[in-house]
Amino acid sequence: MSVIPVSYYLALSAVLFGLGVIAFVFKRNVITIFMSIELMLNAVNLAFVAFARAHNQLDGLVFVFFVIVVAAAEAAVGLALVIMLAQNRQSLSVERMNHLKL
Amino acid sequence: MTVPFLLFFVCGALAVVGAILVIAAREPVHSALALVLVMVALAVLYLLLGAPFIAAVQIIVYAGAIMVLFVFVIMLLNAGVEERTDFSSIAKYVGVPLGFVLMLWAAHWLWHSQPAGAIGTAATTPAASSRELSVELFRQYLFPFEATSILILIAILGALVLAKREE
Amino acid sequence: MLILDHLWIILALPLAGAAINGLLGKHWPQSRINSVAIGSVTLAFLAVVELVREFWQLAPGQIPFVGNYFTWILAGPFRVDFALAVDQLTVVMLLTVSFVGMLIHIYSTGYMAHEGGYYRFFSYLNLFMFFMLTLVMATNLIVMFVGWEGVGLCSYLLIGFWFLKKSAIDAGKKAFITTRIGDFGFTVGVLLVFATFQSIDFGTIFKSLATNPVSELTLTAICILLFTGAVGKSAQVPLYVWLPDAMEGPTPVSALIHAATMVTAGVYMVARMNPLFARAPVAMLIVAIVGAVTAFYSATIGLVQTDIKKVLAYSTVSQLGYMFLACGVGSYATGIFHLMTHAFFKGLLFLAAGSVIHAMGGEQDMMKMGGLAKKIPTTYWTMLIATLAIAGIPGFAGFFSKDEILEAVRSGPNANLILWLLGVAGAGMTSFYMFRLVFLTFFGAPRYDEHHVHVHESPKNMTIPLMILAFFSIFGGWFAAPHLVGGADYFGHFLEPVFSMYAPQPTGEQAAALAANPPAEAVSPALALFHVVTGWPVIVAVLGLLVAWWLYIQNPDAPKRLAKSVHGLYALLLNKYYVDEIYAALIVRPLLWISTNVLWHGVDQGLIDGVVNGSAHLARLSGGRLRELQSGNTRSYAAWVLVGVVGFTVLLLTLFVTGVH
Amino acid sequence: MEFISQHSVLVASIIKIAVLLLIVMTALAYLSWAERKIIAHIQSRWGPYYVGAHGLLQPLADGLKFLFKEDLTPPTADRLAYLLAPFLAFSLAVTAIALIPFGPPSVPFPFLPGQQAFSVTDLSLGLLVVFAITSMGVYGVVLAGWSSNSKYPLLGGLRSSAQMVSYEVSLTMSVVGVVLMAGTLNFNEIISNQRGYWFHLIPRWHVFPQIVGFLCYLIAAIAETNRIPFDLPEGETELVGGFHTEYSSFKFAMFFMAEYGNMITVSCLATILFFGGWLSPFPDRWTWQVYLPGASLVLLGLYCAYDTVTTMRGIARIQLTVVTLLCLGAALLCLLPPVAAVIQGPFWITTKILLFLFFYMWLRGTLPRFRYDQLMSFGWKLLLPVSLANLVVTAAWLMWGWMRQG
Repeated sequence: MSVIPVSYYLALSAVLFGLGVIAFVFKRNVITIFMSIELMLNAVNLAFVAFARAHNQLDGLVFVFFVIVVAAAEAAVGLALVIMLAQNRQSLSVERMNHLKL
Repeated sequence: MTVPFLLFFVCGALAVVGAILVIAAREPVHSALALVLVMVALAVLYLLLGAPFIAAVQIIVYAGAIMVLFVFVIMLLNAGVEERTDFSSIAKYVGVPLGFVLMLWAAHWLWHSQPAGAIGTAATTPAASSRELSVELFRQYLFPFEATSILILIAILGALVLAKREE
Repeated sequence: MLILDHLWIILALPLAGAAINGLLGKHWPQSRINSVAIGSVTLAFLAVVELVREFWQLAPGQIPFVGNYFTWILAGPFRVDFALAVDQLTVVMLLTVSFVGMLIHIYSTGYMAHEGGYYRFFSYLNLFMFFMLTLVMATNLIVMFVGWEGVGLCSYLLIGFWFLKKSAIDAGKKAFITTRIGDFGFTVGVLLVFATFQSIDFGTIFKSLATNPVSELTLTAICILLFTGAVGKSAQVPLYVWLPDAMEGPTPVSALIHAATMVTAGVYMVARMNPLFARAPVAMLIVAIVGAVTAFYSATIGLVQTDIKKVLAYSTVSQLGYMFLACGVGSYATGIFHLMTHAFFKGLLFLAAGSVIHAMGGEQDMMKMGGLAKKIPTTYWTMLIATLAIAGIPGFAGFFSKDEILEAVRSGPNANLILWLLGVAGAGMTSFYMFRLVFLTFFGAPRYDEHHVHVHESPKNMTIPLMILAFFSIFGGWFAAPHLVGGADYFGHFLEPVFSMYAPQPTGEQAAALAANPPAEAVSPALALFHVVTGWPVIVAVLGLLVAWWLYIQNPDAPKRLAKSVHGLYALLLNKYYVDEIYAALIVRPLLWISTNVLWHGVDQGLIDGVVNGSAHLARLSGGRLRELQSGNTRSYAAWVLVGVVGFTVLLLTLFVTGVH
Repeated sequence: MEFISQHSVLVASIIKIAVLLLIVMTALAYLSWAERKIIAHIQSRWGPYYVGAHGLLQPLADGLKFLFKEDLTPPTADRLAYLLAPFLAFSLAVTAIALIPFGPPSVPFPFLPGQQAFSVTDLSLGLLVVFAITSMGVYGVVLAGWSSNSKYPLLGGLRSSAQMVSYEVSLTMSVVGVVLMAGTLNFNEIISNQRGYWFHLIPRWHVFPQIVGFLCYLIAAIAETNRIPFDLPEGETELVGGFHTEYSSFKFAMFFMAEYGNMITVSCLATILFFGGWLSPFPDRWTWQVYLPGASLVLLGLYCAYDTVTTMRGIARIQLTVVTLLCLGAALLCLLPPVAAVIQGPFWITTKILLFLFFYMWLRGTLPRFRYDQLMSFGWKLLLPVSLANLVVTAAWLMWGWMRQG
């Protein structure tokens, strides 16, 4: 049985993370930006699992578990916020939400 | 080219394509679907890495619940094609290129790295059984576990409070 | 062993009383406040009595009996346990403090009956009891310091009790600040003690002292510093100025705090630290000198004061001087003995004076009194007894203690003729001005308007304490009588362990001195008694009495003529040697000037405000610039975050890249 | 040949998948027939009758119709999602069934050593994986609703997604009790945990200790499959056809089949988790039960024969004769001892599943529909708490047992 080096998984996770970052910067829709965060989280999870496997330890998996839980919580609250936003101003584009600026 | 390698490259490619689609798609729903694709591909990779439990959880929670929630919200607000405004030149001329730099560089660096103490991902090592995982979770990580449960509870309440229309 | 195992009870009771009255008592009827206040103190007194009973049963090895409750501070080698200890000295102090305190509480219920802030007063009093007991029972310097400062605080609060009177507030501040000066020395002393012995626990210090000797210089420094605190607290020269002004407070306060207990804290402290002082002869000498000078000096001031309480105040200062004198010549037991008797008769004097003032409807000037003996007999008799006691007329408490002190100064191990002369002179003056007070107040023709002021005897709850104290002013010293006639010295013998346990081995010349004048050879008691009764102290006391009698009874207009004839001296004494003015000129005004012109206008307004405003200005300026960055566009923020991330990644990789590859 | 022996896993899986797919498709087709028949008889109608005897050929006809009808797509629809939805729904529904063991793992696959006959895959996390697949099933509905780009489907999609997500929670929760008792997620182990009998008579099925969990599961499962009384997503009276309003011809058929597939899946789960899967309800000492499959087939055949003789006319009579012969032949086959021994497991599990399916249709024939707010409050305020309570009680009970053992 041949062995897939850890570095492959790590590289893949790096690529996914980078794409997540790009999405975060590039997209305008609040919801999509949320999704890009989820994407980054997933990339990190992949790295976690890969390391867990590489070191034959379960801690990595446990951390993935926690990350997923946190992601769920984040999605719940975040999406509720998004709904409020959409109700208060009729746009989901972050570029329209520049009211912080004086 | 053995089966694991094949699976790895196929799923990896699927994941990357999905991620790119997340960016490229103009319909939020399409982005969501692409993200689901990424997640499923990652689940397969987890299986490949001998973490079936995590894979299942990934599908159930991430793809099956969180993303459904996303799609649900998108439908609820029926968010159409996003408008391509460009008010932020920084994001355009600095952010995106930097993102690319980060991605490529990190990927390249990691590809050539051989993390200390890592022994490849030999399929010979047994898959982590859910029993071991749960033992780990409820013995060593009991407190964090409880803490996350509290976190979830708080999140639920917060979501309720936010979504609730005040009469 | 009910109390011994629970020493904290003695502290808890008054504290509880203070808390209850202070927090809840605002709208309570006086009866309830009384029951709480007096109840707590009385219980404390009973606890002390029980404590003494149990204390008798202790084996010598168990003394001092330490009850350790919790570790209060623990920082490296610096460890402070909240621990209480009981030994003979503590027992004496406890009995005195709690007993006199109880009586004065009872007295106050009558004296303060018509005053506002009733609950406040008793809450303060209880609090004072708490701190005083803490001070007495403390087993290390820090806990002692807590009590030390606590009683200071209470004194401040009570002097300024009538906080609508400017003079009262000023007096309070004066007392507080003056004692602070001393306390500063005390604090430094404590630090020096810790630096020297790596501990602030009495037992530990003394033991290490006995085993490995410390350089005498250090010890002298420590002792002098600690003594500075005592000087401040016990109103010795030059820091005595606050005590006369402290008479602004209610009379029971003057009696309890500024006569009987608090001001003696300094004496107690010196006695408590006797092993240190015993090894620092220079410091001892300073203590003795300060004591003697104070005794004499304040007596002179007392001669001409006309305010009844002022006279008592100065007499207090002078009596404290005697105590220090005793400590200074190394007979601590005598000092403590005098402390106890003084607590009795001086407390009595103040209470009686309070009774007089009460009767006169608030009048304090003796020149406006006279001939009160018939109208307020109880007060008169008790006051007379107290006067006899303080004057040192044989048979009364003061006689025994004062006589022992002077005897120690004359023929003790480190006797000193000059100090003895000062002491004797002071004794004479004491008796003079005390009888002057009595004669002016109770004899002769009334000098007040009898139509407006209708004199009346005080109520029972005021007179009964008077009588009790009077009893003790007579017999409080009697168990020292045998010693006078060459018999056993019960009191000194009782206290001896405290002062001999860690005493230094007598060096050569001390031994020689001891050999030179051996303990009073056993003469026949009658002869000894005769010696004593015809000793100088008694003689001068009687002399003072006679002079006072001649001046104020025989020919009352003599004093004025005298005052005219030696006008300069008279004015000098009347104005207390202008010390307050001198202090004001030398210290207060310069201080005010500096703080106004340099600290306030210069540092505060110029520097600090400048810095603050400047920084605020800078912040606004830079904020205005930085605001350009804040486009309010989330994507830009994200981009900036990304810049940071990439920067850090580069940094980390360039730093640790070798470690990973 | 040695290729086969090398990749026995692959070969066996392929064969099993093929067979299973065949069976399932047929089952789906005839389930629709069965449903129509049963509803009809409940409502005292005949139901499909003319296409083949007792309308036995009706499914075929429907299939043909679906195939040849015009497949029209709304012009405003979102192509990709519109196409993806039905495939997603159908494939997921069918895939889940691949994890169900239809017989004891002890029965070997013919000619291929070390392979099971009755389950395509025997995963250690079988239950979890099934849930994973079913949880993905939501997307079919949601996408269909959204991509049609019209009001009713959108509303239907919203409703069903909310409904399915909410009830999925209590579905999972109600099952955890059983998982705790069995201490495993593997189907076969769960089933074998239910071996044995109380008083040598009552089988040790999980229903009896987990009755609450079972009821919760039943209700949640019905909601999960969008069946009456929880079929609001396609509530005709309010939403025309719900999420699949815009769908026609074969795509619609796929949704249709997906629904039945989900029904089968949940029935399988119910059977396995609560009713001892392929275990027989009778004590082993009753050896005659070996012949029950054959006997039942014989009875069926005899009924068909009777029916043929008495009521059928013309072509229908021929068709029914064929059916009769098939039944009797199958009966003969099943009565052969080796076959009979092998057939036990499949027979029992199939029977139980069919009973559940009948229950579904029965419900549909009898119950009215919930109102939407009722549905939600019921799911969140009653079902979830009850199932959670059940979980807690079970855990406490087990703990107590362990502690008593020390």
